[in-house]
Amino acid sequence: MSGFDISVILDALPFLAKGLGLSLGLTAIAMIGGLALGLVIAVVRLSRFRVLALLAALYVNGFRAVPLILVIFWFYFLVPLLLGRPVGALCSVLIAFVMFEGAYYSEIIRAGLKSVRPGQWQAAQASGMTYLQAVRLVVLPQALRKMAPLMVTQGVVLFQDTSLVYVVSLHDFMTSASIVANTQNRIVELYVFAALVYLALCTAGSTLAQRLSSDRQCAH
Amino acid sequence: MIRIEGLSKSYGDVPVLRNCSLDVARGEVVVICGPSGSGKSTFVKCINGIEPVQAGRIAIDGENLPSKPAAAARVRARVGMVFQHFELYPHLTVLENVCLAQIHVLKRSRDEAQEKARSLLRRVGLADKEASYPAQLSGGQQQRIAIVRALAMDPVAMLFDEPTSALDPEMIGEVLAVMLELAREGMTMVVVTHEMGFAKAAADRVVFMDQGEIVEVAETARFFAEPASERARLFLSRILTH
Amino acid sequence: MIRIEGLSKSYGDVPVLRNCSLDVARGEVVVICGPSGSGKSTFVKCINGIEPVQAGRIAIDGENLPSKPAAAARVRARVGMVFQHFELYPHLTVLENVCLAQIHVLKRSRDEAQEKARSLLRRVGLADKEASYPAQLSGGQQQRIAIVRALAMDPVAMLFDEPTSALDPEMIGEVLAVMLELAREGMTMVVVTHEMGFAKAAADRVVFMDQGEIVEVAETARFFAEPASERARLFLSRILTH
Amino acid sequence: QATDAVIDRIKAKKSISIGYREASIPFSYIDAQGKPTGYSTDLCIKVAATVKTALGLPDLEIKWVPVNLQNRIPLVANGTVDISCESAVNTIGRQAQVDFSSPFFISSTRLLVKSKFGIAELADLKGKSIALPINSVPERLIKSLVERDKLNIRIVPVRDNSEGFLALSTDRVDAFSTDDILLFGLRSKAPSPADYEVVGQPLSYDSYGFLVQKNSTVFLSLVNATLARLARDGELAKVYGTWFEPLGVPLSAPLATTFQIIGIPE
Amino acid sequence: MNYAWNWDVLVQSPYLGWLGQGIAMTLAVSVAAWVIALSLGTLIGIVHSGASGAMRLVTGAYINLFRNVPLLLQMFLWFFVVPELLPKAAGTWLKRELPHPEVVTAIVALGLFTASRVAVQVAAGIAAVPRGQSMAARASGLSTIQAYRFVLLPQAFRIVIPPMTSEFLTIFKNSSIALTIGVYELTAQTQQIQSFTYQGFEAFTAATVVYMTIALMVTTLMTVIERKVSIPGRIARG
Ligand SMILES: Nc1ncnc2c1ncn2[C@@H]1O[C@H](COP(=O)(O)OP(=O)(O)OP(=O)(O)O)[C@@H](O)[C@H]1O
Ligand SMILES: Nc1ncnc2c1ncn2[C@@H]1O[C@H](COP(=O)(O)OP(=O)(O)OP(=O)(O)O)[C@@H](O)[C@H]1O
Ligand SMILES: [Mg+2]
Ligand SMILES: [Mg+2]
Repeated sequence: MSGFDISVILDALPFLAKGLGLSLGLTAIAMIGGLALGLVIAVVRLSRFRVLALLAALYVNGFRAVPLILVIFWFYFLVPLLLGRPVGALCSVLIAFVMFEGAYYSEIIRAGLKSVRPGQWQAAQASGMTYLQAVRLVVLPQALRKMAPLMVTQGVVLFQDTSLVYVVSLHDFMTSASIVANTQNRIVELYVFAALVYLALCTAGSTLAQRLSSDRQCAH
Repeated sequence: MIRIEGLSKSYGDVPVLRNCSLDVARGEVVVICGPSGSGKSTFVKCINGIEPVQAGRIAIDGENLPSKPAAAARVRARVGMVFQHFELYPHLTVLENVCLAQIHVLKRSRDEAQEKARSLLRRVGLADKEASYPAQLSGGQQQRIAIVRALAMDPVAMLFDEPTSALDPEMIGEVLAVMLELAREGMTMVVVTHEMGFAKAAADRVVFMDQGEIVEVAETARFFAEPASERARLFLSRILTH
Repeated sequence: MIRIEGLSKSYGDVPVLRNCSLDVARGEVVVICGPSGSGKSTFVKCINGIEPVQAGRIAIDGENLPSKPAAAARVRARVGMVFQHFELYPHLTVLENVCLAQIHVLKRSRDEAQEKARSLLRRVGLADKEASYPAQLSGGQQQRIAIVRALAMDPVAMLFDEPTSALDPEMIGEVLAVMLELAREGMTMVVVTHEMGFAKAAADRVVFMDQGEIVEVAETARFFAEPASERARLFLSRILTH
Repeated sequence: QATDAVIDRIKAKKSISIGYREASIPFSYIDAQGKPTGYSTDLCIKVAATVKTALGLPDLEIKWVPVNLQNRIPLVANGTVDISCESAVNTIGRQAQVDFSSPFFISSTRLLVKSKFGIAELADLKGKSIALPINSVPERLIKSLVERDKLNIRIVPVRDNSEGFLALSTDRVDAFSTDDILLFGLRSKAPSPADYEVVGQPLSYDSYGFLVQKNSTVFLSLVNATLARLARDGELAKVYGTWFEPLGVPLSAPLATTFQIIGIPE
Repeated sequence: MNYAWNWDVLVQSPYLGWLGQGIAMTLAVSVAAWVIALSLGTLIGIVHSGASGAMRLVTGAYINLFRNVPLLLQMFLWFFVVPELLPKAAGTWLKRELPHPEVVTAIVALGLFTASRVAVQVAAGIAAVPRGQSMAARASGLSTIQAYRFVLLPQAFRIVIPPMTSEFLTIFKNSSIALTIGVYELTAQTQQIQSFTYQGFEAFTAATVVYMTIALMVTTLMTVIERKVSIPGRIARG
């Protein structure tokens, strides 16, 4: 291992920053989309409509069974084949991430909704609220507070998972690092640097999650 | 006022209520008692349709409780309910707790709802707590707010499910006082409770339940003096001796 | 028997116990009462060293409670403790619950422990439940088992922290009956409770606590007839009127 | 004029999608500004020019699509990419899914070793180990040679070329084998190029072609016509020179012959 | 569009064999890594839940470090960087003498990574046992170790089964990342089949079916365990 060469990293910084931007952007969009989708799935799963609930459960368990890398493959290769026209890499990856994260977020949300005591549902119902009103006004606001730490944790996992978009040749942070590593033949420097960046960002995320969960404990 | 006919309900194959019937007249106060697991909570929950029933009919103020959820919600808003564990919404202030259903179910304006809330809070002596969160209040204060929250909906009747059994002994008195006042003002009330003192002071009739059945319905004085059923006698002896 | 001198404790900067002292003689029954949050639970937990204290001394049967955890465990095993929520081990059967500490702390053989357990279970009328799991029993039954579990360690004294306040009213009686019998047999007992009936029937002295202080210690009859402190009077009036 | 799917697509979108690689140096890679560049991409820009005039589309746009070893064939097959311009070796297996243009480069599989260990041929690696790019043509080739000659060489699969070089430079393996042109590139980027050598008999002759969708004969003939014209007027050799002279890899005899063959007027 | 489906490749030699080897490797790597993850993770989780001061700092640092770097990078660092940091003899042994270094590295990396996640779950499980239980244990004179062994852990174990199920599933999925250091597990074999036959979709389908089957079996197994150890009289969590 011949001498650690910092200059390679400095030279490539703008390129790496662009990759980091994509990773963070992808994480943000997948989180927002995944949350929205997850919320719908969770509400459907807990609703009285048996068939819909079963379908939602199938969806969740299906996506949770396969590696993300396979899901990305499927969406990237199969969707254009089915649609009969090409879709961009970014677009297909976004769809894959949102669908995939939706499955995970729905589980977090479902657990959060279930963790609200049945008495709260009953109190809301007793005052004449409909199912959706009870969810929106009473149960969800409480559940969200409980779920916040888990959601942030899942966000951290998601951020790490964006490194898998290398399979569709998008330049996320990890891929950018390995491109520089390959063109400059400076693999150790760049991977160690990448690990440090991930460590810093994810630790920040995890700390936030811990802060959120201890805030919650103090509140009661 | 409240008419219940042949109510039956089971969880899975376990029957919880068997053919229960009860009429409550306008302004009447009925206390329900009975051993744990006898179905008291389930019975009051069925009365305003929170729990679906398998057989039987419930009519509130002459109006049948519909089986469709949306329509049932409308009827339900007319019956106030107070729970054992208060079930205030922990993420909302006292004022918001009292206004929430007024605004979203009765479609009152925010100002109207707040005015109503403030006047009721004053009545139970908690006007200064409107900005507090439930967790900042004692159990007795929380339960009084829960009563206010139900009253704010201008209910035609009130249901209570063991409103004092989760309270510290020193706080039971303040909640019972509010309930007694309500009874005196002529509110129609159905109260599940073990507080025999309250029953004696406020109830017109006592209903004794056991194993999902209404075993006995009697005038209050009669019930305590000479309960008709053996089971009620045994229950009273256990509960009154210590 | 139990001698507590100048006990003080705080959580962070919040003082919970301030300079509390109390002597309990062998065979004496002491009831502790007081408003919620006054430090009663903390006080009894300190007595057998579950909660560390910041100042003060505790001696059990002439032996100082050591500050080292391992040594404290030995002393602790000599004082039985019964909790408000029973705290039976849910994953063990009744018999295993009663035998666990006998085997692992007192190093009794399994047979010896089981024999002891069975004879005590018989005394509280639960001999037929030894193979059941706690969740299969009623609250009253669970609390009686919790008492048996503590008694199986042959304690020199028993501490109770609101042993009946989590029970349904009909089950309170059966637990109080067991406690009364223990008192009659001469067990040294410290009982935190709101059951004034029990206090009147069994207590030699009553301790009244408020805001972390022992406000009053009095003979039982005196305490109920004419409490010395204003705070105790107010407390009694609230708790006895409904 | 007959039409095909690729032509229809180009006409409809008024753009041509060209696949490129991130780090296939010097064929197809991204420069410091993140723009695709290289020998293959230069050639494809000329193909695009031909398409522009042939179809009469003055405002034809080029859309660059990144591809990699795993996805380039499916992407061409499913139409995301109209032409993949990088360094794909023409094999019969691949021809089942895609069509290949005329060859524009020829490489052979050879070995990169540390000079001081004196390894000259594959057979010298007996009892030693070799790194091979995972799922590549060289990997298959060396594996079959090792099996055929019972060579007792341990194979260490690596994900890409720089990892192969890393394995060699940290003495995890005694040789790294892939297309010689890539080996020259790795060596030139090494901290001390003199420590490394590209050695051994060529173990294969692999011709590189552009990938296009199957049965798009009109489009394919436009591509090949472009290459033929470039070969005829000497342009092809000039483009080759700009990319390969700096690496110290002059136009080899077999490749020169190939350029002559594809340049024969029809 | 222009894709020639050919499901036969999946049953042809040698591709069927490759799939089989891939499944076997995925199972072997995952299960071996799970053994490391479960034992180390449980240990760290217990220490983390009970300890204070320096010990808690150490376990906390472990958890944070291993959870916050992508597994992909960890594999790489273990494979290429760590041997260079060791004394020369040890590094050389790792690189040249250790049989199947890539498989061993993958197992260790995956195991240590998952251990951090298991530790978090175990600590949370112990924290979820009501506080009164540890008080009751201490009140009856049980030592800290005895309280953990007889009272806290048996209950935490039951609480932790559902999250452990998903960690166990995750380890199978994460084993696919071992392909980056040259382990021919299921996903790598799938890619190899694709690069030989260009019948990628057939291979992906096969892999997806296999992963789903594994998930189904693991879930079933854990449900059976959960039912076996469920405490009579308690309503199973829905
Ligand atoms: N959601 C449920 N699923 C299954 N069984 C239930 C459910 N809720 C209540 N039960 C059962 O129905 C019976 C009646 O319960 P209910 O809560 O109405 O009794 P209760 O008289 O209110 O008792 P308590 O005094 O303890 O509140 C009990 O045996 C209980 O176990
Ligand atoms: N772990 C803790 N951390 C911080 N404060 C605590 C803790 N446990 C108890 N306290 C506080 O200490 C005070 C005394 O509590 P304690 O439980 O001893 O009261 P109590 O008299 O038993 O009340 P109750 O009748 O409600 O059981 C309360 O104000 C309580 O909020
Ligand atoms: Mg009830
Ligand atoms: Mg207490």
